[in-house]
Amino acid sequence: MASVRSHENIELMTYSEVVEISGYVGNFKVKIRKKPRYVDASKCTGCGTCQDKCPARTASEFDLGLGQRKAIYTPFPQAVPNVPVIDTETCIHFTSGKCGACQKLCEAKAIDFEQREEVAEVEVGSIIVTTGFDSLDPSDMTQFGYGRYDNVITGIQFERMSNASGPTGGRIMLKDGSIPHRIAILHCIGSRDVNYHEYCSRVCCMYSLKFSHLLREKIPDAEIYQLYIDLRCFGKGYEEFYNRLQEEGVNFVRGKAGEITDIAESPEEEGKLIVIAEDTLVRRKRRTPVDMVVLSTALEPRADADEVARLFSISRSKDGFFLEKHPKLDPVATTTDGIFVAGCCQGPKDIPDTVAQASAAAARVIAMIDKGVVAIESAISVIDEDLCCGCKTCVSICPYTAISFDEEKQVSVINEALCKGCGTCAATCPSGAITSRHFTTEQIVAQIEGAMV
Amino acid sequence: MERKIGVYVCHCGANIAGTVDVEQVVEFARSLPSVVVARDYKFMCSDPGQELIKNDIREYGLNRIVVASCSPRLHEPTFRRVLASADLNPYFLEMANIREQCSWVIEDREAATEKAKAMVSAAVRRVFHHDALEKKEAPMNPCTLVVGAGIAGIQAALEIADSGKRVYLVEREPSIGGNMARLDKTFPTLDCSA
Amino acid sequence: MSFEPKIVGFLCNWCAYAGADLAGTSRKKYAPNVRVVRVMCSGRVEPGFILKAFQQGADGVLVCG
Amino acid sequence: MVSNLKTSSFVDEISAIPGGEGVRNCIQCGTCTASCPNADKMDHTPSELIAMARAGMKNEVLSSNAMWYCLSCYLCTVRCPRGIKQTDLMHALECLAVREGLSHGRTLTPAMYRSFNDFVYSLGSLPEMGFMTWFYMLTNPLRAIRMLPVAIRLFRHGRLNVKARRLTPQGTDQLRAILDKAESLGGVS
Amino acid sequence: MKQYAYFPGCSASEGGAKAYGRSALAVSKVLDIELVEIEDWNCCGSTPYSSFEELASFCLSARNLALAEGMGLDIVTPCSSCYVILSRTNAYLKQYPHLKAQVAEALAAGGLEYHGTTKVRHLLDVFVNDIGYDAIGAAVKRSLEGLKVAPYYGCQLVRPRFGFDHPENPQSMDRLITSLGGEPVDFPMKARCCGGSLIISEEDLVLGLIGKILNSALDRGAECLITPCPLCQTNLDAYQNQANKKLHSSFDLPILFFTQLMGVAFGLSEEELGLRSCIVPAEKALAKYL
Repeated sequence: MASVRSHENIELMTYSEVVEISGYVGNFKVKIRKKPRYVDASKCTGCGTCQDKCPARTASEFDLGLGQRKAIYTPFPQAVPNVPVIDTETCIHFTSGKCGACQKLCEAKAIDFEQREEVAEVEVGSIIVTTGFDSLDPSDMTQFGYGRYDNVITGIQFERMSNASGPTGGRIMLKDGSIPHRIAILHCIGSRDVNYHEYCSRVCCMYSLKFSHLLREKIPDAEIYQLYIDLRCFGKGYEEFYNRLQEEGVNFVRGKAGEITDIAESPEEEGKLIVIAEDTLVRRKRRTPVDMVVLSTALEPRADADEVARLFSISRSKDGFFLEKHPKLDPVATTTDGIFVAGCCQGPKDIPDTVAQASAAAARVIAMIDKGVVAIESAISVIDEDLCCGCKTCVSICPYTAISFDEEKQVSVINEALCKGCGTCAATCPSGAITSRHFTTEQIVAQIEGAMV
Repeated sequence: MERKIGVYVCHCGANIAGTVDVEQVVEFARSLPSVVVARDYKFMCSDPGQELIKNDIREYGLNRIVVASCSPRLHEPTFRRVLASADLNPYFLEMANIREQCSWVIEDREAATEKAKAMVSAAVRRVFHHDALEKKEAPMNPCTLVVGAGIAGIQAALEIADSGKRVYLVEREPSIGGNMARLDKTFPTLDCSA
Repeated sequence: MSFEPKIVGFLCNWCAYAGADLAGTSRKKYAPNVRVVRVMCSGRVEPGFILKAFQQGADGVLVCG
Repeated sequence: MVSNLKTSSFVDEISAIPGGEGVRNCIQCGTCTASCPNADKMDHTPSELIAMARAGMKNEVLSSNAMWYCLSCYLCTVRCPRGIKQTDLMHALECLAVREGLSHGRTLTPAMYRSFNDFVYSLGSLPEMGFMTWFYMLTNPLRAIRMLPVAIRLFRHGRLNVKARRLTPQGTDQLRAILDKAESLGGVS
Repeated sequence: MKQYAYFPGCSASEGGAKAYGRSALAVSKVLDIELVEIEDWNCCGSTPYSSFEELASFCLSARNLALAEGMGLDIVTPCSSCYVILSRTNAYLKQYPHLKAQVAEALAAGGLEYHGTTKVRHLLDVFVNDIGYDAIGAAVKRSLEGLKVAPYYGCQLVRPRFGFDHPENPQSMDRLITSLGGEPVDFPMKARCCGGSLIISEEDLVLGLIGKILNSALDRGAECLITPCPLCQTNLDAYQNQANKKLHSSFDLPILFFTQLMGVAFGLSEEELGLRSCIVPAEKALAKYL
């Protein structure tokens, strides 16, 4: 991560969003909205005093509510860039006009409450979209009690807990601060499930196994249960990892949990969470009392995937992820020339696959840059100046603003680089002056005739 | 100029031939006006398939080509290159999509074959009117935009930047790292994720 | 024999046509009655095309985009 | 133990009944069993029943008591990750068991259902009192004694009607005609 | 005034849940709903018929659906079992063409035809969605302030997904209780099975399930429980004493139909609501509001 910040060829724009794209392959114009951090990045030294002294706290999004952050914050200690932002909804200065502690205490004078949003414009030849995934929120699956039982957590929350720089300093603990001794990890929560996502999220088996291993390391006497449907350990070194865990004494139960309850039916179950599942290999319904349950939740498309897809003119597959041009032959390109996808925005995948796909996208881009030119569509519209009556209908109707009006000649003119050949102008032109090349009226009429034999 | 049309019907293994009576379609194509030659082949997009078309263009002096196979969204560029390599304008091609929109969506063999015939007939009529179009080029801007700075974005940005090209890396959150930054050790090597 | 309508469909290359391809790759089944004409945008469809389709004996015309 | 398993025909038979088609889609995750309030009482768990059906074990499946313990609470159905209508599948197995004469499980439920149906067929409506009396007569009149306190309480609170609701003669004829026709058409398939 | 084709079902018409039917009609009247009883309706067949003769069971429902279609009204039933059976028939007739053909043939033998236009609604659905919580709140004459009510949904109102509410964590009766001024008790067994008709054939088994539900509601401090299902009411009410005997418990929780509770809040009389039909007496819990 640090190498990104220091790289001379990378201009990093964090806390920023693409808002508009125009142009075409080889020549895109992109507008990027830079949200105000209220901290001048050129002055900030990253000393952290502001964060220490800020009196306003809220739940940390980055830690999925497990920890807290200040109103002026960096999401995590190793953040790049190491420049905090102010959350105006929590900040006392922004909500009531008082406080301003950070401004008073900042020696570098970097706090700037007056900072405004900026829009930058850049020109690029190609675009790689790597907007990632969301982790499914299991609140709707009330049978698992997420949100109702304190010690039912999601996989990504477990990651934060387990992370040495996370909210618990790497300690696995229950809500009351005590150490869990029996833990169940439930696979396929929201994956392989027609009620949520039909697809397999591909990473859950392995991260669930990893959790078992980390638990063993941190709580040596922990009793761990993995409730799975199928273990899909397909990657290089993955099956071996599974075998290792079997030796470490993890309990594997082949069955998906049906529900979690806190209603005890025996003294052993008092005060525990009871996971109810069928052990399908022995054909018994089984109640397993545990202290903590980890839900291995599905990876799903970002909540705003639809807007992003529209912004970049890319399609989405049935599962909602961005659609590659061809699943086997062109897995990084999209149907829009010059726009590529990589990582989990295209579908759930693990780190090795993500890195591979990102490298592939980079290679495609570098090859295009090397070639130096891009072929542009020849099948575009042309205007017969002699027939054009200058009504300007086409100018207003063109969705790509590729048509302008030549006031001198009193005729419409098409910018060949901008025209995408949609043919809307040709269909609309009242004087029949526009021809849509390769989709001429003659050709389409002939096709209709041929089709109706 | 007299139109000499060649029609090439692909089996796509059993993908098309399993549902569409390919030979019947070829027979039908031969009966269409201006069609000089019509053939079928196992995989039209394969090297021998492409050779077949090239040879016919030379031998019969074909000047319009219809390929009845998969979606033009998939292989139109492939077959356009075939025409170009046989010195024919690549726009003298029309494809009939008898796989995605015919053999894969219809179960009844007779109905599928009838639809394939109609699609070939439409393509033949259409290609008759095709004009030569010239290829155009535009300059390629050497800068790249990468949207999202998780593992994928960081990896792609670094590789492009390492090759000496400029990259704009845009991230919505205050820090780069994405979901990856949340993770502890990652399998199977259990090394740190940052 | 029951009535089998002939339908001409004008499909936009970027959405509806791609959708029809997707139906194929997903092996969905539908009636064989539609004849597809690919256009680069449903905006390309002139009223004349629709009339032409009816003139050629179509029972229905579908414009999708 | 090695058995000679013929799979396809029994699966086809189940699949032909509305709701039964799900038998092919099961991934044996056991969610149905885990969700079933009565799974403990069944000689085979709901998911095992599907596995057995797919293995062609027709006799074993249809003589199981499992489906007769189904409460039609539909928890399995809404939770099934494969969208199998497990409750309806249980009904389908019950119907097949009845058709094959294998429904004499170790539970009284088939007999109870039968007396219910007899009343509905003849009256078009269900007189609860008559139905329960008839059921105990058919099975074990002694059990009725145990039920007496409940019956007395219901009666005291005006909840046991001696007189049954009846359809009009035309309505009864119409309903009979429909049900007779349905019977002559056989099961759904 | 909103009109619906009313399908009371056997229990709520003249059976053991007569009080349900009476209170449903009384409360509907207050809310300006006209329930027009379908003439000559027949039993939906419930689970027993679906378990014996699937085709005949679909025909039983289809006759009722056809009769309602003839009235040009959507069917409303207060019974969860009727609701699920009728809904299932409607859904399956659309989904399975061969079933539709067979059912049509059978209906034709009785001179009937069903085109599939009748919608099936549960009375609770009509109250909360067509009338709305605000209008219900406005009709309250005696607020149920301070009354802790356990909303027990049972199964077939919310499952499978024909329902209008979450299949495992429904909220509509909770909100209904709130709009009557009462306090809904959130208890985990609110949508779990009471054992249904198996109370007759597998009594011991079902008493266990009843016990779990009553326990859960009482644990959360419920003073009474409401239900939208005649069978649930009978099991929890009439068999509460049996459950006490078997489980050595001392449950004493009044079990009401949700319409009865609404009626109390609307100021209707005990007589109109048939409160005396409750076997576990409800008068004590409701004394403040009667």
